[in-house]
Amino acid sequence: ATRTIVSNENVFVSPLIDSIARKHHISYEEIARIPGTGTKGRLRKKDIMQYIDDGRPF
Amino acid sequence: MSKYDVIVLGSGPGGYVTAIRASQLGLKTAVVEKESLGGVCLNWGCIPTKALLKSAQVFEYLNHAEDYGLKATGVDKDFTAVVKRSRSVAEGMSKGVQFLMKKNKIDVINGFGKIKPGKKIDVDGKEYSADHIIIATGARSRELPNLKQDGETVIGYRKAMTLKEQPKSMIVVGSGAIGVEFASFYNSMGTEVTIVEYMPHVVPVEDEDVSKQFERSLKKAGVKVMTGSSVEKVEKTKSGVKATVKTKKGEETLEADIVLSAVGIKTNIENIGLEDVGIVTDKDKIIVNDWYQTNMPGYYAIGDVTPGPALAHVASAEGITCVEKIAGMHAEKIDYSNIPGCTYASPEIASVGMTEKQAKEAGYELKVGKFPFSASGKASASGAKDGFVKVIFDAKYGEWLGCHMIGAGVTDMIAEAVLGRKLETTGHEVLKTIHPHPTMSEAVMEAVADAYDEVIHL
Amino acid sequence: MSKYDVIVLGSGPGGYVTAIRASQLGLKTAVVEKESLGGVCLNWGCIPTKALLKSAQVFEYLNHAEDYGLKATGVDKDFTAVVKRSRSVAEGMSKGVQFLMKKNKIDVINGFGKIKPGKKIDVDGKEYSADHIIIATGARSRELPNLKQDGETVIGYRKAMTLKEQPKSMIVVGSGAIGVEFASFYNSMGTEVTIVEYMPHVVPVEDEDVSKQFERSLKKAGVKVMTGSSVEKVEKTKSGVKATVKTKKGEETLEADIVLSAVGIKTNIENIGLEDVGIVTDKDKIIVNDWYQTNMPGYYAIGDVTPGPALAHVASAEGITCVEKIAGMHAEKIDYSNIPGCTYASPEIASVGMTEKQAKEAGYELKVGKFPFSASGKASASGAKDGFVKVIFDAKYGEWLGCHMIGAGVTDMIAEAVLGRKLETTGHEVLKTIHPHPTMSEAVMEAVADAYDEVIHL
Ligand SMILES: Cc1cc2nc3c(=O)[nH]c(=O)nc-3n(C[C@H](O)[C@H](O)[C@H](O)COP(=O)(O)OP(=O)(O)OC[C@H]3O[C@@H](n4cnc5c(N)ncnc54)[C@H](O)[C@@H]3O)c2cc1C
Ligand SMILES: Cc1cc2nc3c(=O)[nH]c(=O)nc-3n(C[C@H](O)[C@H](O)[C@H](O)COP(=O)(O)OP(=O)(O)OC[C@H]3O[C@@H](n4cnc5c(N)ncnc54)[C@H](O)[C@@H]3O)c2cc1C
Repeated sequence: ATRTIVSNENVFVSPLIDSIARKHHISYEEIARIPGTGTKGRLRKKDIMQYIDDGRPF
Repeated sequence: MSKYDVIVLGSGPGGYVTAIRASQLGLKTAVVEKESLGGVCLNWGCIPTKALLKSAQVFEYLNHAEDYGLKATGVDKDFTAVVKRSRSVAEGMSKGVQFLMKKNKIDVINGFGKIKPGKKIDVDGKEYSADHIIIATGARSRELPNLKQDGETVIGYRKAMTLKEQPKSMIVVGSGAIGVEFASFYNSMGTEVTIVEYMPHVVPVEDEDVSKQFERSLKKAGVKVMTGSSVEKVEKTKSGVKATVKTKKGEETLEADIVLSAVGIKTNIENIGLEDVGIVTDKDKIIVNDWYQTNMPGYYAIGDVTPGPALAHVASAEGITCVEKIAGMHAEKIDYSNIPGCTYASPEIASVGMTEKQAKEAGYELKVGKFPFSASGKASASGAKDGFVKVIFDAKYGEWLGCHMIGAGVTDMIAEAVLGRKLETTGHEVLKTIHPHPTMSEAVMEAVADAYDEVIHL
Repeated sequence: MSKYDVIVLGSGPGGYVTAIRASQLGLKTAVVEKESLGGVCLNWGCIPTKALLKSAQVFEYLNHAEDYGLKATGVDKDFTAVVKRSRSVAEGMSKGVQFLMKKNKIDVINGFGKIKPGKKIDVDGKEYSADHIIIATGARSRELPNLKQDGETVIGYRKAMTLKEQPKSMIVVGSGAIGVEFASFYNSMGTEVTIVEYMPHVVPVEDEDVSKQFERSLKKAGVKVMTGSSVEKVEKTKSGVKATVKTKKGEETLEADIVLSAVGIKTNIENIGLEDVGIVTDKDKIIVNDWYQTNMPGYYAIGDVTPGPALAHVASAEGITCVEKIAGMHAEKIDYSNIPGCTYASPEIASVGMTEKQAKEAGYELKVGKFPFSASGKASASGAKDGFVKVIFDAKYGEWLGCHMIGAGVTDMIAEAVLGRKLETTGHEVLKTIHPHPTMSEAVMEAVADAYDEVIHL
């Protein structure tokens, strides 16, 4: 599936995502750009891992 | 011909919950059931077994009254009364579902339902139609060819919870949740119980530490455990049965009054019209997508009849998800990696997520913590020091990969781990969540602390 | 003169836990204690009372054996043995702390400690110094002027858990956790118990629904409850006491064997050198900041001796936070709005966050949900249908403002709510967290569903 670049307005940073982001030096601004697949578009672990695996495209 | 928005075939915890949620969402709903409302769970599964196990627990207390500074002389069980209590609890629950059906204005159609093309259901000759047909016909006890259930010497779970007389000795084949719950119950009641398990450990889906601890507890309680073994043959004798068991060391013969076969389930997919409609099944299960749609539009399936863990809470959650999607809600897919499993034997077992072995095999580097109840103040005060909480974290990001508990009351404690994992916690938050003292639940916090070398009471 | 990094004054759940954490963090640590290790909690509080209450619970089972299909004749309690068991559990725990002190290489200094200027402590004439002195001297039973404890007819909690003979009748003054736990214990043992509570409801800190349900349960169990009442005067009689109680309707006289005063605590701040050092106290408490520093650098205070809820888990958490900060860790401030409180009476009570009244007063618009255990399958199977789970959400943002539980085993269930709130969940996640069936914990999910009009089993 193609991933559209949208700003994730409902950015919910779970402790786990926070931990992953820190390890990879991903800023909150960058986090906010990752599309979330959780409830109401919230970011889940798999979303940020996918984003990292994709080479942080945006 | 009556027309519904939704017809649910089967009224187990899958079916009746689905029907209630559908009705809440404004859908005109009917449920078809050939037996008592509530399915296996309420009538022959979750509920009546827990009632039996409660009697067993109380019986243990009676037998150990002195440990608590108390006295009781003529302690005995009335097996018939224990069974009767269990049946009356089950009946009460089934009546409760009846009430819920009425309250939610759901039509209950009694009889054997068979789905037909064109989104119709035939119930004993009468036809009903719906926009959405949800199959929730569940499952029954699986029969092995060399362990045919005759209802007398080789029995399944239904018979095992309604025996007229308590057997003096029993062979339980299979040590999954159902097998060990019955083994635990009958052992507490004074039956001589032998468990025969094919796998190298009892409760083989659990973390190995849990399996080992559980086996120790079973043996301490007097249950004979044969792992890596299988029943080859069962013969009737004058007084009961003779079972030929293949063990690692060769063949062994066991004699007992009765054999309980608890080797898994077989889905109810026969004669319900799947072939007529053209619904695809595989390995005894109806194949569905994330929203429980079968390959045929308008036909859905949930619960034991589909792949995934055969558990009541899964059946209910699947049904809710299925109708929320049908109703056009922003439904949420079920995360099958976060389903708790519980065994209500003595001691209880509860777990969620990966076992240590699974996590290692998945390539994670781990932080593992364990806190035994022997170090818990509440457990000491309660005289329930057996067991532990084990937690497994990914060392890299701190993800809570798995939580495994064995001990008194743990089936009510696992929810914390399930919610924590749902909210993508790391160990840190659990550790800094102030757990009340003195409780068994402190063991969760301490186990996490142990994983991070911060444990206090070890 | 021995020099330490940290000296902790008092070895309760505040002090000894602080010492262990300090030692883990590489600090050379000593703890000063004038009595048994473990403080009130292990010796005279949390643990021995829970042991007594466990005996009471088992006694209830013995008395209701028939409800479970069981038989027991000659059911009786051996009051002395019940007390003895409680004492031996407490002693075991205290020994456990001794072991932990050794294991963590913490010096235990026996004696009465008095802090001195220059970060010194005098213990019965010997002086010790440290870079950091942490005061954790705890509290004792509070005495009211008209309810002087003579240890015979008017007693405090220590005496109440070590009585040589079981009183036939008892007046319990105060219905906080301690009061009702003793009331529940003695009532189960067969003592005629009357509770006198000044506030309009028993367990007055709890949500009103919980208080009312608890009062109903107490009365059903045979406890006499006088709310809105206060003991004016207690006179010795030949056989016991005569208490004059002021009620809403006027004065009443009660006769009983004994009076238990459970009207709160008084901190141990006398004669420990606070004035010499110049440490500020207010309303009987040592004043500290978020990191438990007193006004004097190098002097800290934690636990019952400081403001905030007088609970063991709070004392421990404060101590850990205090030394983590001292050790230069990135410590986390305690969120006092997320502290669970538990009462281990029959039925149990557990709660966290705001009551409905508090939430309304704080100006929130609410979504309130409630699920009674009478509708829970597990509760039916266990014969424990009393009680409920109540949840309170902010209607606007969905914040979980409070959770209040009453019923069997709820003290082990509240952790889910505490962790959920810590992780700032909304109701939605709790609702979509698949709780295992059949458990009491399902009631949490169902209560949340009720708040959002999605409840299934009501
Ligand atoms: C002894 C035992 C103990 C268990 N304990 C637990 C436990 O503690 N926790 C847990 O989570 N799970 C437990 N389970 C499993 C649990 O019972 C099942 O997972 C659950 O019942 C599955 O629900 P379901 O709605 O899919 O199907 P079922 O409960 O099997 O319900 C199916 C219903 O459909 C009806 N039906 C089938 N075909 C037709 C037809 N053609 N027409 C009309 N009606 C039809 C059946 O009569 C039945 O009522 C236990 C199972 C057993 C056997
Ligand atoms: C009957 C009862 C039941 C309770 N049940 C619970 C419960 O279930 N859950 C819960 O969370 N809380 C419970 N509590 C409250 C709990 O016991 C206290 O909150 C807790 O013990 C406070 O810990 P602490 O370390 O601050 O003080 P303490 O436990 O009071 O310990 C202080 C220690 O300091 C020592 N000390 C004092 N002064 C000196 C000195 N000058 N020199 C040397 N040593 C000194 C004392 O001897 C004592 O050992 C209960 C209390 C009571 C009375």
